[in-house]
Amino acid sequence: MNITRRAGMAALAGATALTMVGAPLAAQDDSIVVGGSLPLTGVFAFAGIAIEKGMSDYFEIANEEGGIDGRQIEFVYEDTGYEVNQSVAVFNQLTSQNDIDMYYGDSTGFAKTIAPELQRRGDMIMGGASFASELNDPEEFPYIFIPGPDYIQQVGILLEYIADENPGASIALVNSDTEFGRDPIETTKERASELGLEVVEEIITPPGAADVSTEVLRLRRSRPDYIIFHGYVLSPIPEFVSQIRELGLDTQFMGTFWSMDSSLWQSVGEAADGFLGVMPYRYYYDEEEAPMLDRIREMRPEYQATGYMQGFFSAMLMTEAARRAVANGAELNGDTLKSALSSIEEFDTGGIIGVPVSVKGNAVPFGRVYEFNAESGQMEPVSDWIELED
Amino acid sequence: MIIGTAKESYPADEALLTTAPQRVWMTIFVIALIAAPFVLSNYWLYLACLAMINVISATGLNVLTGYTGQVSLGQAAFMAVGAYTVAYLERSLGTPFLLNILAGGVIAAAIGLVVGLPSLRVKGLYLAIATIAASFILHFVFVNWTAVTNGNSGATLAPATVFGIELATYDRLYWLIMPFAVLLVWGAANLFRTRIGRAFIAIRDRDISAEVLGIPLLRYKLMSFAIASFYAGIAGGLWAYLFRVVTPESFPFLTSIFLLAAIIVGGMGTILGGILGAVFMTLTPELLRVVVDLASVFVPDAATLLSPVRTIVFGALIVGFLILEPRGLTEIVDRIRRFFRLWPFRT
Amino acid sequence: MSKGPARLDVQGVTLTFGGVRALNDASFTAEAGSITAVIGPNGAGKTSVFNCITGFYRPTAGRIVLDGEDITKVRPPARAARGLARSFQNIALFHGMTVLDNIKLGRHAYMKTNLLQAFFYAGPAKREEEALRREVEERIIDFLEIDHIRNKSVSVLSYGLQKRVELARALAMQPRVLLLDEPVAGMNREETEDMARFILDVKEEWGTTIVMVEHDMGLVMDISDHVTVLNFGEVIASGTPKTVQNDPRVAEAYLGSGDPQALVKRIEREMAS
Amino acid sequence: MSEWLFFLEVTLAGLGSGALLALTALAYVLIYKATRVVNLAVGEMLMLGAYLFFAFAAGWGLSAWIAIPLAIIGGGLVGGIVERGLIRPMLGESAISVFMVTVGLGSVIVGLVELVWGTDPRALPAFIDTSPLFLGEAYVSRKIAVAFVTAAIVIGLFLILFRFWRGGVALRATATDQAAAYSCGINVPGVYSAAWVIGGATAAGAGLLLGAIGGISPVMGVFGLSALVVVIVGGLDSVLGALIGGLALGMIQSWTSTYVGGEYTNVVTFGIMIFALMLRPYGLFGTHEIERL
Repeated sequence: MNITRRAGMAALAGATALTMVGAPLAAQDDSIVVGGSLPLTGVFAFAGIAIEKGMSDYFEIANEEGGIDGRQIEFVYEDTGYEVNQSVAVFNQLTSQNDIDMYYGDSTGFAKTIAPELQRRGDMIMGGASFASELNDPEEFPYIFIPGPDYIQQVGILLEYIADENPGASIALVNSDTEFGRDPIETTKERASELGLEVVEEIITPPGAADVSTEVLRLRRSRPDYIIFHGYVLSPIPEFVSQIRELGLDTQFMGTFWSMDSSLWQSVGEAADGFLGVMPYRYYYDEEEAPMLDRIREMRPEYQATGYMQGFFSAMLMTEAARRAVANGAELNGDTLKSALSSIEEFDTGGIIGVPVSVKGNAVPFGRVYEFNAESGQMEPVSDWIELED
Repeated sequence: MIIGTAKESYPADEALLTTAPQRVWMTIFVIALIAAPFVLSNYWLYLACLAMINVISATGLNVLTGYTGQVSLGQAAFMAVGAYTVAYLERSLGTPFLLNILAGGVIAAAIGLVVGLPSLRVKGLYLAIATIAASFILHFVFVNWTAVTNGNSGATLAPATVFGIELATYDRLYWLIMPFAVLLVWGAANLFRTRIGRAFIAIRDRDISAEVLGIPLLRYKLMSFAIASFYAGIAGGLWAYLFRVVTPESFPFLTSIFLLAAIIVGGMGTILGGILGAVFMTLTPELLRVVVDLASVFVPDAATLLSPVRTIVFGALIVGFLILEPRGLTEIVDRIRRFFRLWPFRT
Repeated sequence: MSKGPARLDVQGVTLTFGGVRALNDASFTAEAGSITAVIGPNGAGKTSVFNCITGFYRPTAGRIVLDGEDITKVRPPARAARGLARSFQNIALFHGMTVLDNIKLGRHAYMKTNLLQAFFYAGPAKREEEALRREVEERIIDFLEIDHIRNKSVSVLSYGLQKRVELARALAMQPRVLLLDEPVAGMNREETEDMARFILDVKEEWGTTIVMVEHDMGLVMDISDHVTVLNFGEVIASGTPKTVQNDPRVAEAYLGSGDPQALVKRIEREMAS
Repeated sequence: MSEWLFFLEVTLAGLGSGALLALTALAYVLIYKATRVVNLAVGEMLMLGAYLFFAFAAGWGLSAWIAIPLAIIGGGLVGGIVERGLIRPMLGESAISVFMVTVGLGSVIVGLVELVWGTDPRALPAFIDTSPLFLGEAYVSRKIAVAFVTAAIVIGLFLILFRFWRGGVALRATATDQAAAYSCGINVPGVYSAAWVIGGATAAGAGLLLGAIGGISPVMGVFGLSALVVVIVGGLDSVLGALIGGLALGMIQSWTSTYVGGEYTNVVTFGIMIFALMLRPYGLFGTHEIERL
């Protein structure tokens, strides 16, 4: 045992020496480098893996079409396990080995942690998996963008839909006790009363809660027309849905982007039927005219999750920003890239989003309400594309 | 080769470093510490900063758990107290960073005293469990006391500044963190040259006979708690300046286990153990990443296995060291040292 | 620092556990600077007396008086500070430490270094530690002939040496009253003789009051100034070794017959062996 | 709906989850009683039990009524392997060291489960009818009712076994005095293994009930910490304490989350624990251990 342990130690020491000495510097030609802290493992891996595919695919398409003014896009990334410390470590590793122009970050925590560093460096812009409303503030976070509507805007899209379909309806808010979950609560209540909707119940569930029976009792008592879940990926929404269905309530259930993947809901089965939610992009299988979707289906014949679309669109925005900055003849840095990004208006996404989009503030506030059909296992659109006014 | 360690005077024998090789090694180490920011890349500097913060916190925990025998699973929560204190002072009062960090340590120590109070009534496992409870309660406070902590969204803070120079890059932060680490480790080593350190060990080995020797148990247990939390508070304060944002998720329960693992792996009840363990545990995820990168040549999906493998390695290190090498890496280092000391006369 | 030997009075101490009476109205006095032995058959309550004196048990009735001061309600650490030191029947050394550190621990209560001084190993702390080291080396380690093991961990020492280290630690407490719980139990003849010599030397050189509990009648009769005999928690005899040996109640308690001669013979046999 | 009826429903829901807490607490008690080990990995063993059921029922497509006993046996095996492989080599080490071994074990189990089944939360194949149940006018989720009845039967069974069955008596004897138990011809290592096997099986059973209610994920082991609170309050060596403590904590959590807010349940739970530790360190029904010099 002793011998093997010592051998192991030696191996570890050797590996350390190896990485310290041999950290290879990536070839720095004139390519444009996009870095990424991606959650390829851990609790957010399902999204991270899809995001990685989406981004890589779009960059491949862009490079095939000649890159940005002849310059190729290079995508370098590492796994973070969805831990902020790891994300920061990856950022430092990648930035010390590459001259990075744009970055993809995997969480709100990371975005906020690295924001001061971005400001100090001033050499790149960053998008990511976080739709946190707090980030949608160009004053506070000048080099960050959100590739879609922020969480307040997402819930806002749902509220507009409700007000349109069922004026004066009652709503319950169920949020997880996390930063992610609590993000839109306050603004949602204001917005709901402006739209003449009544918030009849607010529930905050502790993280990791499995047994929701007491929460269901409260919802049974307040009998809302709609329940909006936010701050969850899947669990415990299905348990809420099935218990409330058991009780014969005709409530509608709604969710936000990260709980809108159809493959997640397929595993839930019948109870998932009729689940509504906001989606900023098209689904892989959407049948409406969309050349970019055709291209994706050509590259990947099997279903790609929502995270793929998010990554694909993020890459698209980054490429467009870089293209515009280069066209302006500017040197690529945080300021030139961000002002190029902000100048995007009426941009045609090739059908990834159903209408031409514009960047407003740090976000792209467009979205559409979809409904899950348990029989087909797919999300089906139930509204037009909604663009939020300021 | 050194056979005897005869000393001319007792003071010389009481010194921290008693042999010539020890002094040589220490000199090399000090040179390496000073040279590091000039030779290491940004990435390795970041890891060095993180490792030193973990060294501080692990050394504190080692005083409490390794030397005094009181297991705590709340060390991360005390780091959070230090980090929030720094964030609050920096944001609201704009006081100098040295004062903020010190205040982080002091306030963490004060809360440590309160959490240590159950040691009045309970010991051993019950105390460990009480510290779990304390860390969950503190987490609740961090989420809900929004006036101070800014709740779930967390508190962001400006970099520490010295004479108008912002300590925002890792090569500068290194000069903030390294002196703290050196000073605190040196201080901990000093403690165990005096009656206070001896009293801690006595409480660990046999608390009842310690009492008969005139060691007031409660006072010393609380003192040990306060020291551990003070170290955690300082480490947390430095962490706040390193990451510049503090959220309730910054110091999860897992960090407490991480620190406990660090002192088990390094060696409980030795100063060197806290250092070795914290550095080793900080670098382990990076080493695993290298291993997984190498493995991905043979196993295509290796990257997706990294996180679970990390979790397993983490637990297996705790279990493995406790069963096979309870005295940790320190013992392995000792064996190597003994080997070379007698070399070439005995192998 | 040390105020010289103290007189210890145990006055009418009664100790009950549940319904069991471990001690019943036990009284005796250890004169300053003398060696007093507490003897008795197994279960007579000898260790209970010790535990009452050191404060580990709180007597149900009675008083413990140290140099005229009633210390019955004083907590153990404070008793140590008043000069009460003890060794244990089943050795209570700290196995995670060296011999030297174990001995130094004895002085804990008399030292003044505070946390801040300790952290920086600043002037006072350094001076105090170095003075202690010198004293331990010169007065205790040399005296008890344990210089060769000072840096060894106590866990590797033989039983006899551990007992000696424990005595060393008790001496480091600057005892005014030294309580020895079976100092030679489990030792061979040679080790016992060494220990007897050390105990007498302690009395001579340090002038400490010594109270010991011991089974070895030979040792007791040899070195004690005064002997108190316990049986079933009660004092059945008290006096010089000679008078106690010849007390029929003592012989009754030990041998079941009231013949003092048989007891004296047995003691002589033990001393010879 | 009247306030009282609502209160009754909330209380019943609390009793249901309380029964699960009690069942999990029983695993702690069994293991502690025999081997004096506080096994912090009970939560993870529970989680592993739920995943075993998932593997048998969803992976191999076995019927639930075969998968349930298999998962429970699997949990018992895990308990036995852990005892043999990790706990027995630590015999004679301090209780703290053994405790820390179980902390490490928890981490290993989480990693293994993530390695095999991934990190995504999953739903267990339904094996409990989902139609609602009404006690008079009060609504009770059927899953919760089933969990309550199962847990009550299992704990009742253990209370009887401890009193009358030889093995139970042996376990109690070992708990009271190992040396004495040895000299009475009790196979002490056997009792150790048995306690871990039964403890592991109990945890697995609790895990699949919990999984049926709220789905499974690698982080569901956190539930074990709530159960730990139960045993601290009830007494680490008291089966009765686990039962009463579990039900009480279940109700308290349920009331808290309804009338105060879900975010307060953790703080109330652990607050109770600190309070109990200060007032009665050995629990309401636990034995006060006598310190020996």
